Amino acid sequence: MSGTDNFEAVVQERRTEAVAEFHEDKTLIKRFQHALHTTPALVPMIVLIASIVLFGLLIGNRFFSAGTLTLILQQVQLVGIVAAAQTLVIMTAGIDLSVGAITVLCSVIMGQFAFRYGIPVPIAILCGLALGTALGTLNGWLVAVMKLPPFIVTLGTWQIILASNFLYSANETIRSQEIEAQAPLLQFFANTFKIGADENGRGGATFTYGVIFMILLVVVLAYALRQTAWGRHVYAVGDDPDAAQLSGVNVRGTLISVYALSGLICAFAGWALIGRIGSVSPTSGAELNIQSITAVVIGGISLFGGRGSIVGALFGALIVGVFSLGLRLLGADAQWTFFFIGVLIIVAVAVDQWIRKVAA
Amino acid sequence: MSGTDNFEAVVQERRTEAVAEFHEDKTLIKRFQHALHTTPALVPMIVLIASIVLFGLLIGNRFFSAGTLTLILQQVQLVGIVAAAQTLVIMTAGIDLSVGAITVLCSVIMGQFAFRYGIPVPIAILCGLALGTALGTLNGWLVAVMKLPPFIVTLGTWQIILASNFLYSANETIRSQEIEAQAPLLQFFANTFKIGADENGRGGATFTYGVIFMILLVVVLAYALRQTAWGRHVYAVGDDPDAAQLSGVNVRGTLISVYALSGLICAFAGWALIGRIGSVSPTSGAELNIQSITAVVIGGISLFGGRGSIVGALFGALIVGVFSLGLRLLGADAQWTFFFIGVLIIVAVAVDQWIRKVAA
Amino acid sequence: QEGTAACLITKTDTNPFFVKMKEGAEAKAAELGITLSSYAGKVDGDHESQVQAIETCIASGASGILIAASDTAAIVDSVQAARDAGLLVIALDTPLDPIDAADATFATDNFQAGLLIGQWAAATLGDAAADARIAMLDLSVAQPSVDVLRDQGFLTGFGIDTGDVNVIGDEEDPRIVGNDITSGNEEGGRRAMENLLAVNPDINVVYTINEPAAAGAYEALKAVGREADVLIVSVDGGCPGVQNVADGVIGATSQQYPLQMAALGIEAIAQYAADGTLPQPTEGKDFFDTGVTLITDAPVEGVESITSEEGKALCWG
Amino acid sequence: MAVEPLLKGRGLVKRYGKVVALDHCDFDLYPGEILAVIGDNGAGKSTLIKAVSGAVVPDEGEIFLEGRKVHFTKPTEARAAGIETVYQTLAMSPALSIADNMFMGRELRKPGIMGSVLRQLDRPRMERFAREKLTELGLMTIQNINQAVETLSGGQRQGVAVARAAAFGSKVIILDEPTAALGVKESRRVLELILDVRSRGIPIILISHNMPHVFEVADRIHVHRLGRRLCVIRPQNHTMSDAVAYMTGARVPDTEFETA
Amino acid sequence: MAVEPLLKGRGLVKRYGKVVALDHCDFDLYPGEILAVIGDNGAGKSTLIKAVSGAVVPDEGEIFLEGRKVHFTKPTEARAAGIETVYQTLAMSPALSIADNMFMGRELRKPGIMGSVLRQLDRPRMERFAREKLTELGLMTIQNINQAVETLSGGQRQGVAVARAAAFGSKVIILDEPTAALGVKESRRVLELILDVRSRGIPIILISHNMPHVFEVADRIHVHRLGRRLCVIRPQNHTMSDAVAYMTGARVPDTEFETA
Ligand SMILES: Nc1ncnc2c1ncn2[C@@H]1O[C@H](COP(=O)(O)OP(=O)(O)OP(=O)(O)O)[C@@H](O)[C@H]1O
Ligand SMILES: Nc1ncnc2c1ncn2[C@@H]1O[C@H](COP(=O)(O)OP(=O)(O)OP(=O)(O)O)[C@@H](O)[C@H]1O
Ligand SMILES: [Mg+2]
Ligand SMILES: [Mg+2]
Repeated sequence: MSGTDNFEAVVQERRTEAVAEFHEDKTLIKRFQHALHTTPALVPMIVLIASIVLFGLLIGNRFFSAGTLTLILQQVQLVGIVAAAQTLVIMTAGIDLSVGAITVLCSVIMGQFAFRYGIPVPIAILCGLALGTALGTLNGWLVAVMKLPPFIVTLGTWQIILASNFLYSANETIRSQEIEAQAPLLQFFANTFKIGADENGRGGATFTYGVIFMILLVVVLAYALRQTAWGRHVYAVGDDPDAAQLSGVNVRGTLISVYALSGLICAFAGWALIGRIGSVSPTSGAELNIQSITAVVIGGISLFGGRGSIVGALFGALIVGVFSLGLRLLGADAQWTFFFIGVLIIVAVAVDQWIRKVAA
Repeated sequence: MSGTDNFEAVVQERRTEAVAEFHEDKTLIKRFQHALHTTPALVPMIVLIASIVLFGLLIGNRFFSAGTLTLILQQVQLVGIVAAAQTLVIMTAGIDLSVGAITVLCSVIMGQFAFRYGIPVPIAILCGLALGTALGTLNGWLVAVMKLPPFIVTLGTWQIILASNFLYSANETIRSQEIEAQAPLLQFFANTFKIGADENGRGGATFTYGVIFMILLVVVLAYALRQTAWGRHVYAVGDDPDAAQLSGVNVRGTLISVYALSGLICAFAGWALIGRIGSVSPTSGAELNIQSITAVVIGGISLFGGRGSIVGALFGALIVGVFSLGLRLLGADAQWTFFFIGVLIIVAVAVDQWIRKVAA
Repeated sequence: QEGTAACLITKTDTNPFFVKMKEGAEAKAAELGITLSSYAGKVDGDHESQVQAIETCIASGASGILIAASDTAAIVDSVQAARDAGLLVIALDTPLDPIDAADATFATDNFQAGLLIGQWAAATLGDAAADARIAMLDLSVAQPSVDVLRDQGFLTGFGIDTGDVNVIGDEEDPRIVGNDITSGNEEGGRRAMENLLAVNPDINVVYTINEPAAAGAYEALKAVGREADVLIVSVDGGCPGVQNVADGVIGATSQQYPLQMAALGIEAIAQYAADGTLPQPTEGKDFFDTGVTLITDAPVEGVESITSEEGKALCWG
Repeated sequence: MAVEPLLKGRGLVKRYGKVVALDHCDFDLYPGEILAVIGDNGAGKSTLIKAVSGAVVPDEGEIFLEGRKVHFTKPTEARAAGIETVYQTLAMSPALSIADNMFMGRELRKPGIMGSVLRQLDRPRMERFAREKLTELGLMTIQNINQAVETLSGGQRQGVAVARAAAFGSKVIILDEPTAALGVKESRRVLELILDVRSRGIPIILISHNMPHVFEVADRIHVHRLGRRLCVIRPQNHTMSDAVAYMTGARVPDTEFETA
Repeated sequence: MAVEPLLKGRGLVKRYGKVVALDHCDFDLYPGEILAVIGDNGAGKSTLIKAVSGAVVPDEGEIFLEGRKVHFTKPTEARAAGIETVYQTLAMSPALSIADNMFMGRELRKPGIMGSVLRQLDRPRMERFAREKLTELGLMTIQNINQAVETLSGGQRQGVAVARAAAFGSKVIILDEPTAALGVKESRRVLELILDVRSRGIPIILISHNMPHVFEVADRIHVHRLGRRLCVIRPQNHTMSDAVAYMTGARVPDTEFETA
């Protein structure tokens, strides 16, 4: 043993190394790989474009028209809105199985408050939005304060809310014509504006307010997640809640705010649901939780939290929409649609995984 | 700085401390707490007993008879069998959403192979069992080798298998009378033996072979998980797959074996399904995945893997069975049953969490 | 009648049709002093829950069961078990397979319901029926028997060769633009209509499995401004549906009578509990037909119908 | 001692189930000093500093900062009071960037309406600041300040954590085994940084198992044993052997405190 | 050198995306020696031993055990060949017991039909063996051999991992920073254990950042820098300062190898 010399002195003087500047790789492929890595929404975007092109080639003009393409937007608006809520929750490494139930209950509340009790429509809508937020907050409280696993909490509240929905609504439908006559505000999201329609208002690109709301929502949430402290906290909580807590994030508050916001978004989805189907029906939206999770998953968002972007979820919803309509136009049976969406889920995730590995 | 003396020498001689023997706390409450901690199935068992007593008091003899209590066993046999499969998967920190679909498809295959193609019944059954194992293996391969998240994989295969089920079966039901006449082996699990029945074979405790199979399955799996190397590996993989890999577990093999076994158990559940409903119906079992997850969750098994016991899942299934039948006998609306099961899920997990905290 | 208990088991308790059926049964049971317990499957096709419900009824010592079966063939074993245990089992709405598996059947003839709207649609179009463009909005991928009967009934009534009468979607007739599924609600109705419009924008006849699906389809047509020149036909006769006939949303609908089915069923059970008499089927049919009536405000020659005004008096929720 | 302790703990108790991690522990940190805390594995050192920094709430006992009683229930509260901590587990969000992590929980917002209404983060300012601090520390050669923390080596991560504490700590900086996983070069840098910080007048609590390091930089050494303070010694008056003997229980110290 | 290396690596390469963790690295371990591996954070030490122990498969290069070429694709294969490793991350299943963890992947089965057909584990025998090994090591005071590993302190866990390797390693034992998180007492015990194992004739590879420890126990020191072997020195011939200078790049060694 050569002793106890002050070996550490050797490194003592070298304290001058500057921070090296970052220089980007300049080759195209490297840049592309880098972009894939830093922009998680890129993979689903590519898949989306590829599937549009694919169906465009297979089907031709009937698919590749402004009308059909905007129809897809209309068909995915609900899933898109709910998937945005789902993304927020999944970003915190949670999952919200109650989204569909909250959506339906809120639409029923808006309708019944206006029709059964004669409450002024704007107030009825506010009540619905408030209820959604409250239910979301309840989920958040159970997750953040009682520290129960999100899957279990929302499995429970899903059943509770859905049962309440049927018990409260007594399965009564409020008809579209009545709503149109007495409470048109409930159908607000059904309003449209058209681009390139003929003189009768037919054809061309049709955007409903619901579609515009979905896009605005995604833009606003993308901004909030990337550009505000709250967004950074959502990622941090999903990444490692203990670390986030120790490094000064109010984990409990962040979690509750995420679930509450998810509830609020679902309540808006409930409002948009009325616009979409015209009437208020307690049996709608049963599939929204699986559909929203599917969209999120195809959108490349990690179920383990902390990664992914809300735009990805929108692309995910659109991919499913393109496939569903595309397969219908090709004349496939409904069963085949389910089959292919199942395949799509697995392939999308496998491709995502593979690209990341190659690009790493 | 007091220098570079050989300070480590101070501790050099003290190498004689013996391993302290473990002495148990002897007070009753401490022992109970310890038992709660080391026997995860104890909490659901207590809940189960409490709910039986509760409904017994509310309903009286009609509930508290051998016939009714064994009826509960018959009603939960499918969920119990599938929950056993689900438990294995969840123990590895996975989840299997395709259990219900595999169950139904296997029952359809057994029936259609026997009737549509006239294959000898035992071989048709073997084909069904083989198919279940193959589908499970496919799930396992996607999870273990392709390294895709289990939730996504089984979300995909669920849709694929269910669509295949409808496509293949052409929605045809094979009627009970035909099966009884031509292929009674398909209804094997419907055979019963009775204890304490009257001379007409009515009343008393009735055990179908399906119930007995469920109990045997749980016993065998509990043995395998606790007493064999494979069982230890399942826990280790669920706990920390990287650590398990480094410490010499064949993680890939273990995962595939778990999913394959889960598929095989589901195929048996498909066989038992024929026994339970008499006929082969492609629309059965749609709720099995949510029901099995509910049972597992109420049974106190962690969704994060590595913890919990298969007996807990059986208790979980029984708790749901007791509640459903009890509420039905009390004349509650179906929606109230869903409502209370939702509450039950949350309460069960909250109680579990709380007891663990107190007992820690 | 004191102490007599009866069970009502419906496919779901979320479909208004079954909700009304339950209300009818409850009202009659209260009138006769019978204790009624109601059960339902969680979703359409939830067969397991119905089996469990039958077992519960047997265990709870009821005198009879009214059941709207999800899987008409598969339920037969459980029904037999109940009959063996001495219960009267009456199939409501949907006959069992085989039909004599139940002690009696009080049902709508769903094929007839489809047939009526098919005939009405063909007659309304007149000569144009030869090159109609038809959208078929069915229930679900599982093709339960109501789905098949109404769909094939409509096609038969319209004069289209149905191929295998037990299978939806095997028709070759070019007038059919396509089939899509609706889950029997507005959302599914709208989506299916949009899909089929994308396949062929010239659709002018729309068959729908029920009135919520019809309402959804109407929204889709309205969105492209074609609501005025398309015939929508449907089945059910619920009050919102009849109102929709009055409002011109639906051209014609076949009304059925769940309240009556339930009330008749309860009466039969009460009768059976009192003196053991079994209910008798309608003349010439193997079940008690509770009837189906076409409702339209544009009656046609050769198809008997009532107006929406008359229909409203009979509608069920 | 006439000077009041800057940070003082009295009778702190923390139980984890059956384990008593802190057993009526006292604790004093004087202004401008480097206080080392040494002790066996599991002695309760980390629990002590967690109690002081708000990461765990002690079951009993009181904490005083500058003579005023404080009661932290969250790390944010202690941070707001000027106490910065580098935890043994580092507490970073792997998927977020270095700059994000440094400003976690105290993000800077853009000036004007973008910041106050739209609450937009001032990325350039945060990045500039983070880069400055890392350069100042000279602790590492980070290529890109927007790199995710998970792409850094263990040593680089530790560097970022230390830089964060040094940048924001205004009253006390606490470091829990900051050099455990570091190489010789990297450890050295951390020690220099500690001396730097002290020269700015900010007192430091340093937990370490590395006796030569402790004896090199500490002004006083708090010896922790079995969940409580056994004694406080000054490195001038004791050898490392003494310290190790006390902390392992091989020898009992004469007095609990000693003066310089 | 006449003796053949027991374990030999030639031209090992391992890339992680853009990072080259091993860059044509050579490696030799002779029978009965303690070989220390030192190097900066991120130099590739852990990757090297993972390549040697089957935990990662190198992209290029060859490994020889006792002169025969081997190709390990899993840790189990290396273990079957007699190479036991304590990884930096310890590799234990927190929820399982100490005995379960020690025998993970090589469980003992009951004799007779219970073992061969029913495949029942021989719990008593495994527990007895585990207890013996831990006592032999004297490294800790474990209360209960069936305790879950997650209830142990960091030091105790490290002890169990080392005991496992020492108990089963028949040809080579590899330790990756076994004392990083350990207290003075606990580190000492691990060093003694290393010397014990060598006295049984089994060679050891020790990765450590603790120079005094390395110079105390190592027969030869492999200096790792930028993913490859810079040189191998003998502690008798060099000072710690030399070693640190080599490993940080402050000085370039004269020769790659030296004789004793
Ligand atoms: N969250 C926890 N839950 C249960 N026990 C804990 C927890 N945190 C610490 N302990 C226990 O409290 C005791 C003190 O732990 P602590 O981490 O404070 O020790 P330490 O002195 O920092 O040790 P080391 O030098 O290994 O970091 C240990 O026995 C430990 O197992
Ligand atoms: N699984 C991995 N994925 C990507 N990069 C990795 C992975 N494992 C190691 N690396 C990178 O490879 C390089 C060598 O890592 P390695 O862990 O071998 O270093 P080390 O010498 O053991 O360092 P330390 O002393 O900090 O343990 C580092 O730059 C590290 O970031
Ligand atoms: Mg510590
Ligand atoms: Mg390393």
